[in-house]
Amino acid sequence: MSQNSKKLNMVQAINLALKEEMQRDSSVVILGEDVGRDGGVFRVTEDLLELFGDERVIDTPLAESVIVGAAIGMAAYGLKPVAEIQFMGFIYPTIDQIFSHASRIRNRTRGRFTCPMVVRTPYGVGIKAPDLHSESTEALFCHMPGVKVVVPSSPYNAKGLLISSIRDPDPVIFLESTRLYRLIKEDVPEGEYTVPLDKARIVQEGKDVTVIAWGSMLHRTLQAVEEFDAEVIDLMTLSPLDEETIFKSVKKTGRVVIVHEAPKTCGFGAELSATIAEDAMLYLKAPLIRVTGYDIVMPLPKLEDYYMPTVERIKKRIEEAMKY
Amino acid sequence: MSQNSKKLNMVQAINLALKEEMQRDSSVVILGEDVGRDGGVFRVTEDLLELFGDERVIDTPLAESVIVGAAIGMAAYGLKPVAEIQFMGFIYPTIDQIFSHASRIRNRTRGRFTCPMVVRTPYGVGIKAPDLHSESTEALFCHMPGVKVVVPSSPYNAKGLLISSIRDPDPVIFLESTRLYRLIKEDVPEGEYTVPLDKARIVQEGKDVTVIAWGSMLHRTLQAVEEFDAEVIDLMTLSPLDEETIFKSVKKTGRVVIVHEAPKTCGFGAELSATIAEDAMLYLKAPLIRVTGYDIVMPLPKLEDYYMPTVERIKKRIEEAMKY
Amino acid sequence: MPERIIESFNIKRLDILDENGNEDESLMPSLSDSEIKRIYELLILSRTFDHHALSLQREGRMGTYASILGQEASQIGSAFAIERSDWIFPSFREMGVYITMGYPIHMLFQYWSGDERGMKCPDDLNIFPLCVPVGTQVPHAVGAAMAVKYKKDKAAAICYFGDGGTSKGDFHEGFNMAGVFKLPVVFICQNNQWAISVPREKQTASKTLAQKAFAYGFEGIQVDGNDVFAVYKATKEALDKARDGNGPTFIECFTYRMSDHTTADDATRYRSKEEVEAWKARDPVPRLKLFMEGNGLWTGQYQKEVEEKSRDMIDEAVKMAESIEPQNPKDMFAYTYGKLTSRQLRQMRDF
Amino acid sequence: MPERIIESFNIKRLDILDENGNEDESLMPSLSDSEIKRIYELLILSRTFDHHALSLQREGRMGTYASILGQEASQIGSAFAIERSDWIFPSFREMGVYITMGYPIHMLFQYWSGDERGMKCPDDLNIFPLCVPVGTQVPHAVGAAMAVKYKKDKAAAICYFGDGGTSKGDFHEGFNMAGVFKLPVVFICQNNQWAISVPREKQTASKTLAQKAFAYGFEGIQVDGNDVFAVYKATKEALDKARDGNGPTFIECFTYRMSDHTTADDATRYRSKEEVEAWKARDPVPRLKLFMEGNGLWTGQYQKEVEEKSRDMIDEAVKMAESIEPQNPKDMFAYTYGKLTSRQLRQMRDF
Ligand SMILES: Cc1ncc(C[n+]2csc(CCOP(=O)(O)OP(=O)(O)O)c2C)c(N)n1
Ligand SMILES: Cc1ncc(C[n+]2csc(CCOP(=O)(O)OP(=O)(O)O)c2C)c(N)n1
Ligand SMILES: [Mg+2]
Ligand SMILES: [Mg+2]
Repeated sequence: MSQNSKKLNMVQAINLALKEEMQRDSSVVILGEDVGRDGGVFRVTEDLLELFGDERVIDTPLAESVIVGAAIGMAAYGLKPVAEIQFMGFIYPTIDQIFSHASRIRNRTRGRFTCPMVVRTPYGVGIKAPDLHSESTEALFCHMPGVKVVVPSSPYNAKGLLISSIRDPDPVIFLESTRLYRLIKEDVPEGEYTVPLDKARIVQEGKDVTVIAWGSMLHRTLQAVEEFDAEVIDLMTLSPLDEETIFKSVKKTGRVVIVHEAPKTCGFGAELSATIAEDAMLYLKAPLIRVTGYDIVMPLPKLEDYYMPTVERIKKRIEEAMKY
Repeated sequence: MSQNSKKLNMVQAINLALKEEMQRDSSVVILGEDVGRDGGVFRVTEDLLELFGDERVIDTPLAESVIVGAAIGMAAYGLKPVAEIQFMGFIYPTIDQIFSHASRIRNRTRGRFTCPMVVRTPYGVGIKAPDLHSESTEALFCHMPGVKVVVPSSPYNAKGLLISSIRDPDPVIFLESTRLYRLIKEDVPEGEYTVPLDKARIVQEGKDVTVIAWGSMLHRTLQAVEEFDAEVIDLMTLSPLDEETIFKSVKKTGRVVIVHEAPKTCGFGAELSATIAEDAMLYLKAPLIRVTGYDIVMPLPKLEDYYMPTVERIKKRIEEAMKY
Repeated sequence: MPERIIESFNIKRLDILDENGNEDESLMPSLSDSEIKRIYELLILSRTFDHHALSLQREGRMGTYASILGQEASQIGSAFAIERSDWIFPSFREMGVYITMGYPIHMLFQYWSGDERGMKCPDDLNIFPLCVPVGTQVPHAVGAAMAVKYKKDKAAAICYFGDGGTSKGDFHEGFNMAGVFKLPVVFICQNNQWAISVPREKQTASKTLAQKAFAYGFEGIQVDGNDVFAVYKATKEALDKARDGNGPTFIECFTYRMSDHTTADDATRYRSKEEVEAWKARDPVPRLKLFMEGNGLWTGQYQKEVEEKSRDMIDEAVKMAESIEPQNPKDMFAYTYGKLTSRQLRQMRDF
Repeated sequence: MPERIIESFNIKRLDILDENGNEDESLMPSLSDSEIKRIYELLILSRTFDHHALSLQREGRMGTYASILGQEASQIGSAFAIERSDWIFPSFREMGVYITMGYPIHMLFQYWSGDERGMKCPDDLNIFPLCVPVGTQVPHAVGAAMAVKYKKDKAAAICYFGDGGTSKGDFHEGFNMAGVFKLPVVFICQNNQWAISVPREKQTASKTLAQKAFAYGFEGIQVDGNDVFAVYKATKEALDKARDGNGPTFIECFTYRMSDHTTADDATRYRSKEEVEAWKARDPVPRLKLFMEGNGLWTGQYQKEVEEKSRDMIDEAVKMAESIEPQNPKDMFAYTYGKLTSRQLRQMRDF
């Protein structure tokens, strides 16, 4: 780990991770819409074109399926592509390539060809944007064996997780909360450090209730738990899941509240509840509670604040758990 | 309900539903690859081209996204398209159209445009077929508000559910188990009858344990429960979920085993467990158990029997539940 | 059996009205004086709308907005050829089309302010809502055209998208299906030279976009997209051809996006002032003005009246939009399905 | 400024060897006698493989299989031009390509019997596994070509697909990207006239498939796909062009699927005997035989030897395939990720 660190926001931290990995390893290349000259619509890839040239920072045509599909071919050939999908709402046309190929090429060829690729995409409610600019459908990708799903919650872990993702031998979906991009600054060391892809993080210890969150919801959760003796877990990597950290906490607290932005039905909270209900049921004192988006089409900005779990809603449900 | 009934397998029952609905309502049209002249690769649409002509039974180019995308346009215009995707493994390129449009057009236009469309597709392990011919990713669609997900388990309910799906004002993903297509024959009445899209079915009553399944897994489940006093629920419609029937059963038995073919993580079983663990926890005597496919890429035929929940595996897990 | 030529194509370009307001008489579409004035008034109205929308966004009274500045001739010229029984499938940058068709302007402001009620198209029009995911509206237009054909309706579908949209898989699949079934659909590409920061020549290596139609067995044509007569003529002919059962047409309107991509964009990061300046000379509005002046259809007084009327209409629409009662949060649930699910009913108790 | 032509195209067709074994000398590629014999032997070997595969399937010793009968010239002719350093992206019907490249034949049987180990490509070859979802391999080839270009390797990517594959969005997006970046990739479409039951003319309304390349700014050519010389020549030139940095080429091999779509299909449901009969006359194998005979490269004795050797090789491969130790069920887990997850480790305890 390096000596110097700077206060960076998440955009800057991710940019730094990309820059350092590209300096370290010439097989790392970036591709996507507007990632070059424009530096990305959120400026995450700013300056990288100037530093690394247009064969490594590739402005592609407007075509998501071939962005990911070409990344698969590049990865199999020996590069480490980092593809950007401009918003998570535009990742759907790539699902065929991700599910049919990226996740399977290792298995299909018994390891002869692999897919060390990262697909970065901004996710979630956050910038008062139109239709399909606020998606949070991480659960879809968690259902697909062969893919990993990573959601940083702070500039520090964003950098470390992205470096791990780039070096990972398998495809990683890397979700960046638009709400967090410029919300918080944090000390981020220069130089390489990694945050492992199979460990959740205890953000705060507590005895009465375990609250599990990731990405932008972590911050609302931290506000909501102020009046409780709550243990807060930031998953960071959703798939593969760090069950151990969860079980340990559940055994201690006996109460669980899960918070996510996606609609409730079949959100990743379902998997967490089910895992706990199957393997740690006997430690539970209270029902497993999910605080989530509603089972509706994500509304446009005028109503979006009603859609997302608010600090109030989270608090109320924690109180409910505490009644047992 | 009509007087006559015939012993039909599921292929024939679905064919009959299509035929009758097309006779009844000229706005019902079929489109897909090889649905016309060839009668569908599973012969589900056999004879319909001859009966209804090529403007209603449309052999399309090989292009899944536009099959579903065009169906959306047809539905908005006032038709009731039934699109066929040849195998569930080829539904992935349509996810963009389904998630971005079919599921949202009603909301986006406050009901001015709607999408009364059915997407039929064969799913699951069953015919010793290559890569991507055995998918069971129903959970993905259950996470998407605005879409309904239906999985028949017998010729009788296949016909009734399909008729309901065609008449439903919203998009329905209709999953047909390849394993069941010709496995069982059953009395299927001629003439119209419907099976509602919001009701699960108690296949057998029991006191000790609730076993929940759908589609092809229902049949393995029924074999597995022979030695138990088990209540077996066939969900039939996964989304929207009939929670009431489940809760009622859970309150009675206090034990739950869920069986599905898809990989465990984020399968639909997760939602069922989570729902029960949140709203019926206090009635539970045992952990919530899921018997599922493994978290791996579905293997090719030589190993596929090891992948799927077997009668033995289901039994063993029921026994486990019974220990509490 | 040597190497031989088995198929040949020519790609055509249509220009009628030049930058000085001079028209090619042999090509002029038949438009009455009052129709030409109506077109001019729609150009001004749309530009006024655009201007106000940009201001409102800057004042924080509206969300991100995609300007149509410079593309008015492509939009109004084409939309002016559409019948009310036709079905329209826009992308997200067709405010001029909505306005030409008579879509309530206050609803456009309402939509851009983040209220979905603005996209509840009036019953006597068939305009699909703004399509955010680029290119995905192409299959919808194709499907509607299939329905038109099956129902033997006298109508056509018309589909709008940008140069960037031509790169998407759905463009291809939709075009191909339109060709195979010879569907009554007209595809209009506003080639405004940019897809956010990606210039046209990096979007595709083909010399024109129009030529892409030949890959699907139907005709493509490039028109001067800043020439309202050329756009109108090409669209009118294509729609007539479609309604007559003679299949699809692809029209590439060669135009320019004078503004930033959206209010969230800064185009100076990726394109030169000189380029923008050069296109200013090709502005679609002054050339129609010059034409009209030359033909005795334009005076300074007329201009003042048109501008005033436009401003009034837009002011009125903004006022209406801003005085609409806010949505009840419960409305979020109401249009997910035809009927609320039991889960939703429980979730709604939060409100 | 009238309506004017701004771009023109000609689509070419290449034929060298006719049905009677007569060649167009001016077009003949430079191939030594022994190379021509090698090609002939690969045709026979591939046909023998195909024949055995169909029998094994019928006997229940193998799963569903997609026959290559009739398409051998397209496959062997093109593959014969490929270097071992090139990267190959097949669809699911390229057994002739695998065999030409020297892929272990027993592994092909192993794969078609439902054992994924058959797709573990040997380290000295770069053939991607069979691609089941139609058209989705096109982007992979494009990505590999981007990597080739970035690494400045002297190699090309070559991508196979069928006439049906040209309808898919991924075909379009991949072709477009190949054109934009002028990538070292050769696209080979085996237009075998059918996509299961859908005939070529219902797949797309364009007169040729070759012409689709012009939509992406590069060259397309149609060749007689039953003429091994024409296919070889076009592929060789395209690969050389690619390796020299002169961008992509699209080759439409005009051929015919003589068998059912797969062993699960019954082609008599949708196509006429007459059509199939007519194509028999165009079989790629006899015409090469006639050519060789005319040039003193073929005798009855030679034929016998080639056939025997092929049969022996295939018999041997089948024996090998069938004597391979079955996979351990635990192997299902081994290649999901580089490392087993803790969940998987627990799940593996079932075995
Ligand atoms: C599928 C998809 N990918 C990315 C975006 C983000 N985006 C919005 S507009 C745009 C560029 C569109 O360019 P073009 O089609 O030329 O239309 P224009 O903006 O010029 O009108 C992009 C990349 C999107 N909306 N949809
Ligand atoms: C995306 C997708 N849709 C459908 C299928 C089922 N299917 C397998 S082969 C085939 C036809 C392919 O036709 P073509 O591309 O001409 O290749 P050919 O079979 O003639 O070699 C179809 C529809 C598939 N494999 N992938
Ligand atoms: Mg543009
Ligand atoms: Mg074919």
